[in-house]
Amino acid sequence: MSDATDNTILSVNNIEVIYDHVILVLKGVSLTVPRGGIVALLGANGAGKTTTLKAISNLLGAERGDVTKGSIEFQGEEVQALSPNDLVRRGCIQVMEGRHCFGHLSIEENLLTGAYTRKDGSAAIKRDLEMVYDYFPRLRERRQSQAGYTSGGEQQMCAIGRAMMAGPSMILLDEPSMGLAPQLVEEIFEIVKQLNEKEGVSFLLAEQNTSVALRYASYGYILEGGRVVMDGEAKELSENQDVKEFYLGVGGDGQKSFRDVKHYKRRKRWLA
Amino acid sequence: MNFFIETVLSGLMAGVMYALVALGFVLIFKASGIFNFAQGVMCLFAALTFVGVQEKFGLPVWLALPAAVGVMILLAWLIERLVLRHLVNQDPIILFMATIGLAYVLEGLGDLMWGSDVKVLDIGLPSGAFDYLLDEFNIYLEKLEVVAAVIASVLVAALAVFFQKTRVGRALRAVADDHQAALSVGISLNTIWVIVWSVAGIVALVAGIMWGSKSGVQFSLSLIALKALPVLILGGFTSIPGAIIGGLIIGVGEKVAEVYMGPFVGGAVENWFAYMLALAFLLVRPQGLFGEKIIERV
Amino acid sequence: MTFQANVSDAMTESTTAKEPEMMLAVEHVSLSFGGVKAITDISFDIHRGEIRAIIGPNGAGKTSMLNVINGFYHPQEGTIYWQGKVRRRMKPHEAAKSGIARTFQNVALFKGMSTLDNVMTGRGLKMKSNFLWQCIHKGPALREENEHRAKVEEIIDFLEIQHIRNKPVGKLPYGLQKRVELARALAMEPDLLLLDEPMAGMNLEEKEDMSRFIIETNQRYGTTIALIEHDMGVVMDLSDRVVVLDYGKKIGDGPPKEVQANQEVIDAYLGVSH
Amino acid sequence: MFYRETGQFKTNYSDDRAIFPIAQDRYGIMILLALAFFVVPFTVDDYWGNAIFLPLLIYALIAMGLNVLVGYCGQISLGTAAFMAVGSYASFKLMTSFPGLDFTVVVLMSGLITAIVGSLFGLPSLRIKGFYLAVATLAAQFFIIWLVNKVEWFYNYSATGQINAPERYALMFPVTGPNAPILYKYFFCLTIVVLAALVTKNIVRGRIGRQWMAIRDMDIAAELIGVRPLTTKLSAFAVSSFLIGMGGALYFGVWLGAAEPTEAFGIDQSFLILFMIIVGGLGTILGSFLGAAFLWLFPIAFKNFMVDSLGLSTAMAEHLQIILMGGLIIFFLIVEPHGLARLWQITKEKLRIWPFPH
Amino acid sequence: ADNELILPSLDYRTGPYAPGGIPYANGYADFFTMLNERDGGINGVKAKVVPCETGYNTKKGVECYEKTKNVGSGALAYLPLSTGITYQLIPKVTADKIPLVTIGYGRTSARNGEVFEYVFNPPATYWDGATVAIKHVIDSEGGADKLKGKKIALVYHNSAYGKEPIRTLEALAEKMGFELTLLPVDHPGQEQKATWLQVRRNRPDWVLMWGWGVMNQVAIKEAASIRFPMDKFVGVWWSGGENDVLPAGKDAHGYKSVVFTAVGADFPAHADIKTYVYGGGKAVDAAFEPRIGETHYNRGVYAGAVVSEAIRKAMADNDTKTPTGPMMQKAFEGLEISDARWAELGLPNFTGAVKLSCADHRGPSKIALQQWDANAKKWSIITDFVEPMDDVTTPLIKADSEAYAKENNIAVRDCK
Ligand SMILES: Nc1ncnc2c1ncn2[C@@H]1O[C@H](COP(=O)(O)OP(=O)(O)OP(=O)(O)O)[C@@H](O)[C@H]1O
Ligand SMILES: Nc1ncnc2c1ncn2[C@@H]1O[C@H](COP(=O)(O)OP(=O)(O)OP(=O)(O)O)[C@@H](O)[C@H]1O
Ligand SMILES: [Mg+2]
Ligand SMILES: [Mg+2]
Repeated sequence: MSDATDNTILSVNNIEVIYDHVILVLKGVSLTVPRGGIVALLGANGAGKTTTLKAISNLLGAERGDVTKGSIEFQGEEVQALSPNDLVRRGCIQVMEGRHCFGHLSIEENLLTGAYTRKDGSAAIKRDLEMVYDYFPRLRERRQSQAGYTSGGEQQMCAIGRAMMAGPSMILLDEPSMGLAPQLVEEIFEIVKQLNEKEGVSFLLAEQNTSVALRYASYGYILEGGRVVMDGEAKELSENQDVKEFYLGVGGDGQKSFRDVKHYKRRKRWLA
Repeated sequence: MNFFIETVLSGLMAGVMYALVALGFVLIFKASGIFNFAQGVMCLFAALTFVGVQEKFGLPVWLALPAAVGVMILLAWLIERLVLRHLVNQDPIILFMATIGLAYVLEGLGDLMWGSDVKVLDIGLPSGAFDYLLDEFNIYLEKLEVVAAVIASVLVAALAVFFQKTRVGRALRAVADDHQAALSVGISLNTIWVIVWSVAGIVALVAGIMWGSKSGVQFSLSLIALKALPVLILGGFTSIPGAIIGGLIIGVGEKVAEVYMGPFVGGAVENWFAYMLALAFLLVRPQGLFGEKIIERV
Repeated sequence: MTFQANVSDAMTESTTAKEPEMMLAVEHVSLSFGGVKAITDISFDIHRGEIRAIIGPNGAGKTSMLNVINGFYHPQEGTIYWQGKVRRRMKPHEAAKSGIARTFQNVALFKGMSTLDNVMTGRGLKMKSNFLWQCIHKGPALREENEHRAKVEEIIDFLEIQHIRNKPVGKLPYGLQKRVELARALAMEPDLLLLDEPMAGMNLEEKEDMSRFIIETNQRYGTTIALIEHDMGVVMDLSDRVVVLDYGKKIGDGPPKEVQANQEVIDAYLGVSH
Repeated sequence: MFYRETGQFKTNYSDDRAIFPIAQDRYGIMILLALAFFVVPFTVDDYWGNAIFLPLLIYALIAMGLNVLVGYCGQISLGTAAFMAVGSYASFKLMTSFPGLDFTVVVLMSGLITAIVGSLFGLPSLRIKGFYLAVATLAAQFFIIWLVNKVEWFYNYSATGQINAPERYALMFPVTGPNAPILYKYFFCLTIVVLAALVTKNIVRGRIGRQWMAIRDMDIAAELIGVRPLTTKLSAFAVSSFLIGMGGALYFGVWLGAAEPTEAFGIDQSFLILFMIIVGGLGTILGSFLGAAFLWLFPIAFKNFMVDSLGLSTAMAEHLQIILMGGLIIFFLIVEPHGLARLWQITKEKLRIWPFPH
Repeated sequence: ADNELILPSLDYRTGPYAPGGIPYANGYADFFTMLNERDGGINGVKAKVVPCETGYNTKKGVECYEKTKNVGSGALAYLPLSTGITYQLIPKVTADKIPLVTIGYGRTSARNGEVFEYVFNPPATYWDGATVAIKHVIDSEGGADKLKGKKIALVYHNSAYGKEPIRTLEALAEKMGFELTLLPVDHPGQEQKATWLQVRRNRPDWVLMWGWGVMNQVAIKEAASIRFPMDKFVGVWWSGGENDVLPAGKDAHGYKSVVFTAVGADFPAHADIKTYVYGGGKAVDAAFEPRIGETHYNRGVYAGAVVSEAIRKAMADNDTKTPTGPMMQKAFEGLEISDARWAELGLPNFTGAVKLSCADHRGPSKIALQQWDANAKKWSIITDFVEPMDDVTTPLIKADSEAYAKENNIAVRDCK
């Protein structure tokens, strides 16, 4: 393994994704995640964030999507040649957008499926289960409930907890904060930070809550219309004027009240 | 009274035979959400293979059995490779349709390989009634069906434990809920499917052998699936114990109906009665007696 | 924009009136599922013409509350007053008919249909032409179809989803799906609009847009809105009054400022930073 | 390139909602109809008429009926054959009880009677869903067939329960019975099928159709926005059974001429029709036709090819045909899970942007 | 060859009834192949059996009919091998003027040639089978008067085919005072517990069976299980194939069925078939050789012989090598195969004489009983070939055919 791959855990090179053989969605996206880094993927609805993440974890096949160009390497291995479960075994797991809990399984069973690929014994799994419950006490209360009947937020916690159970080295998080109460959003990111710092887990997160995401991430990519239109250190990005306007709120400091927003055509769009 | 007991008893036994077939359906549905139309044909195919290798290659029974099991596993592997793998995450009805295609292929293949004639299947399972019961108590109970009942109970117990208690069992249920999410947590659908379809194939072989001992092995064997369907909805698509309990209820219900109601309305009521009975239960519990509740939440 | 003109006339009057008119009130409502108590003895009301926010931590019972309001769940205890009268236990479609529309937390669009058809479905209650005319698709049926199409196009314009008019909604990005959902609810011209996390999964810009749509709906057409949202900025800016739930109990009710300052609410929900 | 809609603008909603908004499609269908009405009838012989076109049309009609229920309203039914039987027996009773009745009226009334029976059996759908409902509809299948097989009144007390279609006229032209010329039979069926397709299309693109689809896609949400499950589901059952009932009347009266309940309306008929709509495309009218064509014509064509051209034995040909049929079904599903109709649509899509891939 | 005798064979070698369909279809085809190979055809014209797979399915039957009727110089006779398809084809063949020959199946009342001009059903109908079965009961019980108060059950395939004998048996029950119980079994008939429980409860003295396919095997097994005496269990000829008894093994020993052809392969014709057809590698189904002489096979041979004789007659009567459908119809109406002629055909003592006429499309009928010997795995004829009770069936045939004529506006021919 070369030096370059040694400190990048994931690199995406110029990929193009087509759905249904006709719908071109990603038009050349490249990004890298350094080992032990937290990288944010930002962008408007439909920019292709989810598609990018699915391409990485090789889940596109299930949606009749195809990576037609470019390559993705996880720890120096070509992802396309691996099956999704190989990827999980190698430590790359995705939290899918829209929760996707196993509705008929109880919360606890959901969490345990997360540990499906693990081979390090039930004691370790038990320990991690307790860890997840400690992070999300709400889940402990609901552990015997069928996931399908739990509230949206509970399901979101369950999905994140499930990924944590795999003991991964890299987590792809698709909109982790969606539907979570504000203090939980902070907590989630604290968890991300802790896992990152203590266990060295790398993160790639697609997140709409830009301000929080940029606060925790070290690097960011902005996606629009299936292309990367901007990237940079998280700090730089959050100071960028355009980013401020589009993703963080007009004034740099306090944002304007939602009541007063007027609709106007934005001055500049990267790809308009 | 004696006769009533006898009717119930043979209903129970017929129910066990239905349950054997229903079990195969339940397995696949529970583990991948697929309503496997081909289950009946798989019974036929398995039994044909079992008899076929004895007839054509002169294998003894103790070799034919593992050979048939091997063929069923191979079949499961092929099905995964050629069909299921390409249909991940599709609607249930699409997968259902694919299993219909599969049923066609197996039907043609079975006939082509082993011929359409009736084949005698005799592996020395006891047949006829228990003489003792018949002589002493005038109760008629078939030996073959008692054997079937024992086998079915063992199968059910084993499979129920497997699904509820083991890691793989949990994964199977997860797959049934959401293919993509299952993939995302590292469950290999490919392996899971091969496992499930192999197990279902083996269950089909067992069912095929039991039914084949009864009626010879030939095309009609595939139609026993129709007998299993009311059992399936009554017990619930997703419940292994449901298959057997549903089987018993349907078995007793239809026999009692045929024997006690049939003569007054011209007979042959058992088929629709079984379905009506299942329907009546469904109106009270739309997911069947033991099926997992259909989740309705917004 | 003129759709709903008739309704909004009546509405403007009522909103300008001094005394707030009660649109909906729940009193001592409790709901449990087996052992799980989702809602415990909650009372609150919604005034005509206001934007009422419901907030609370995850699993507090907010969605369940909406489900109670539009008749999907039936509370074990308590009374619901609708437009001043006690409401009987009713079927969801009857609630819809009486003027309650909603969007869903987990998008519940009709995935196999195009955006246009989804929104048109929202007009179903308003369309009357009989079956035989529908069969030949001429005369009243066609006229009606075109009239409603015109209204739906207005909504589509309003929510700026023209470009996806003919796309099947199943594969739209999440944010757009939420917008289509709003469009479908608006098409019903409801008196009371229930929104369950309409802005989840949106970035700031999109949230701004969405806020604008909500406010505009409220102001222009006088539609009463009940809103569940986890983005405090949005909630505080948009709503007239906020009710806070926690573990199925009500822990706060009042204007945003007041609620924000309530210590119990801060502890249970907002956390320190807000 | 070949299939471009550039330059075709719609200036009012009615045009936009036309069945074939694109000119090329409009011309295509006109040519097809012209062929069907003016060329085919004067070239068919008995074989093409009785073995190909009649069954094709009748199966398409029945498939369309089932498609309303399964494809548009999402209620899977396996009782199709039973409803065909209701239509057939209704037409038989009408034909024999009122010998003077025009066959067109007979067909319509058979449809109506079937619609009533169908709605009745649709009632459980209010509680039972998905595959549970599918299996539960088999209760209708077995019960109805049992009934018509058992109650002698249905088959006019004949010795074996067989029914035969006597000669009847539609607007002065004989269309049933052994002596009716294939030309009349074909015209009659074609007209009914084309009209039925038109009406069905009209229904599904209007309010009722949207409500069906809403129930299909997400019944809870549909109910919450004011769709009444009872009326919506039952109307789907009624319309579906109406079409199937008419199909049944034609199936027995015009095509087969005689029927025996357990065989002509056996459960494999129900399955066959279901396969047709799934292979053809759920929720499309076109799909009903394509599916009927595929599942009826392919086996015949293949059988004829293998027996006549390759000289295989009939048994061998049949086995191979079954295998190939199954294989093709799977193949098509893999290529396009949404059926032949969608495949056709994608082809058009590709033609439109040709020569560019996307 | 431009001049061939086109003989469609609507048979089934697949599906649930294939085990019954295969031997019959082989018998029919082999007989004509044998004529072609041994004699160079009929009067020098080769016969061409055109097989078409119906799968016992009426829709496919119609397709097969339409497909084969205009092959070459036109089909000369139809043998649909299914009661359902027969009903389907009756109006069609009449319109197309091609004889429909149903040997031991089909519509019984078609015997009335005045109504069913183009349908022939020599030498025995289901009703005849039923009466001979009852005759056997009478003989075994020791006289017709002994039947009074006896119980007879009919286990039948719940379809047009299975229902055929009911009217006759009802008439007989009334006449002879026995009690008839009807026990229908639905297709395919794999599960008959309830049926046999009822047999156990009612304890009928005799059980008759009109079964087909897997139903037969299961019934025989079940009967054995409840220890019903096998020698009081009588099936129709379609329930009397080797396939029906072999799966039941020893249990089937003593089971009986009615037949109208002899059993076994000890006939010159069969020998010729072996030499010319199987020996010459001309068989449709070469693996079938050891099974030549099975009961269903012999019925196929019988059908072949009858049709070939009609062709011969049509050729002779019209002095042509290219008979047509109407000529065939005439030939059938005058067809006569005496015992001596059967011998000439290589089938001595194979079956009774055939003699059809305008009014009588069945002709004389001779039916016997065969019994299964499970140890030797062989059927053997155990009674004389006797005549059915025409006095019972004739009025029934008249009533049924007249009703048919009325319903379908058919002008009744006058055969005098
Ligand atoms: N299965 C699919 N088939 C066809 N098109 C799809 C499919 N999935 C997504 N798309 C299209 O791809 C584009 C990108 O979608 P994607 O879900 O990746 O966006 P996103 O950035 O994640 O948006 P959001 O923030 O709303 O989640 C959208 O235009 C969408 O319509
Ligand atoms: N049908 C049901 N069956 C069982 N439990 C339920 C059901 N519906 C809701 N619950 C439980 O009731 C509680 C409240 O759920 P609800 O969906 O109302 O929460 P919420 O306030 O909307 O939360 P979130 O913000 O996470 O969406 C949850 O703990 C949930 O598990
Ligand atoms: Mg996304
Ligand atoms: Mg909620």
